[in-house]
Amino acid sequence: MKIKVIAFGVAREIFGSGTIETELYTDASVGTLRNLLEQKYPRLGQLASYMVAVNSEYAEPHVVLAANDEVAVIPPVSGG
Amino acid sequence: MKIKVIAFGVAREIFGSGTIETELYTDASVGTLRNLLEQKYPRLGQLASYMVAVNSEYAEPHVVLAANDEVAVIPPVSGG
Amino acid sequence: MTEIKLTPLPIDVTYCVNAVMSPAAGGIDVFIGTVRDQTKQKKVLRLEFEAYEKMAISEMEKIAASAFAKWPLLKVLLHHRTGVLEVGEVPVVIAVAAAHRDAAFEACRYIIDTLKQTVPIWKKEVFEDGEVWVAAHP
Amino acid sequence: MTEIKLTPLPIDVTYCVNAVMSPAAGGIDVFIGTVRDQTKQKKVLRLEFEAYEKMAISEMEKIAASAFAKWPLLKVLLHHRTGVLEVGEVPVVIAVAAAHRDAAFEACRYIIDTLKQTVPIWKKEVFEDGEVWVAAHP
Repeated sequence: MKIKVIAFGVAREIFGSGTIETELYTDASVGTLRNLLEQKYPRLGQLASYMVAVNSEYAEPHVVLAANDEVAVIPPVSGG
Repeated sequence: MKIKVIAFGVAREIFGSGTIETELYTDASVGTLRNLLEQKYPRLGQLASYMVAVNSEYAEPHVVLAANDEVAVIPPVSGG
Repeated sequence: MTEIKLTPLPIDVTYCVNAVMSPAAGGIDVFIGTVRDQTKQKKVLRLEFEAYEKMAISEMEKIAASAFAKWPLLKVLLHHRTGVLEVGEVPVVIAVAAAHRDAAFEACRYIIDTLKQTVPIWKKEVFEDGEVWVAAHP
Repeated sequence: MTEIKLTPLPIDVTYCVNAVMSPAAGGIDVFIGTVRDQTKQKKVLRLEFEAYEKMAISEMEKIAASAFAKWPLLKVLLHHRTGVLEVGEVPVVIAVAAAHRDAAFEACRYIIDTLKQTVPIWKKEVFEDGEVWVAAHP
């Protein structure tokens, strides 16, 4: 399945775009997506940390993805 | 010596005036003044507490009074 | 910078905030006291504030100086009302600016807590059936 | 009552204070973030804030709900800026009204501390010789 991933802040700059598409097998997990993104964009793995959000909720690596999920890469937040 | 005592809040109401004058022997202390006032105005001794200020500074009972001091009776404060 | 004021006129909260703004500040904490419509389930009509003005100002100055000694602060403002205040009005505003928010929060809290213990200002609560000097009696 | 806003326009601090005023309130604590002119001794020209808007709002709503669950509060307001902010401008205002000041202070502090940990908003510091996403790198 194709998963659209949106990215913010430094992650947007690392991806070179606010949205990328990536191909994942059906029922792939957030953890799988993380590994795949870190392989494709090594600078992502060098951040202090980052989270993945699925449909606007922080998602642990075990969470399973579906084709229409809104998936976002959340680098360390720094609001306020 | 004559000491002028100013009073605020509930103490002003107990004295029936914002300023009273009282006769004290020379070199009398704040403690002596407190005893005298409590005898004359028993409701003063029934307050939760009260302080005496001499020239705008809180004064412990041992502080010695002079004729021109500005002496104030400070019932429990409740600003803010 | 310390700004202290005891005033019979309404406190201008916007002025207070602007007065402590600074390019070196990262955080400002502002405490605004407001007159509650009740105390211990009893309806409050209004409050009446009385101050020993000269000493109240010197005690407020001591509190500000002590806050500057305890925390790295940029600006401190204390404005306190006197006179008759209706429900919803503002008896006190404390504004503290610091480079970092920890200091601003802690100092602001310290200042209002200490003000309530040491500054010679008194309030009388006026109810429908009487009035009482707050904290006067055990 | 909770009011949450993410906005590219300047935050109106006076509006924020008035929005949480209430006859039942005894104390209001307001935290105002301001853009500092330096960070780690380096001169800051401006900040650029970016937000994952939908999620930022839902995370701010969660924080407010959690503050209401932890303390007896009357009103909570969170306004956060996006876009380019110059030194002295206000990225965030948090205003909390409660019957008693302890709850207002503690909840306000909790809200800003938690916002800085969980809300998907990012700031880039722009210096004379470059720029950096705050907290991005170890």
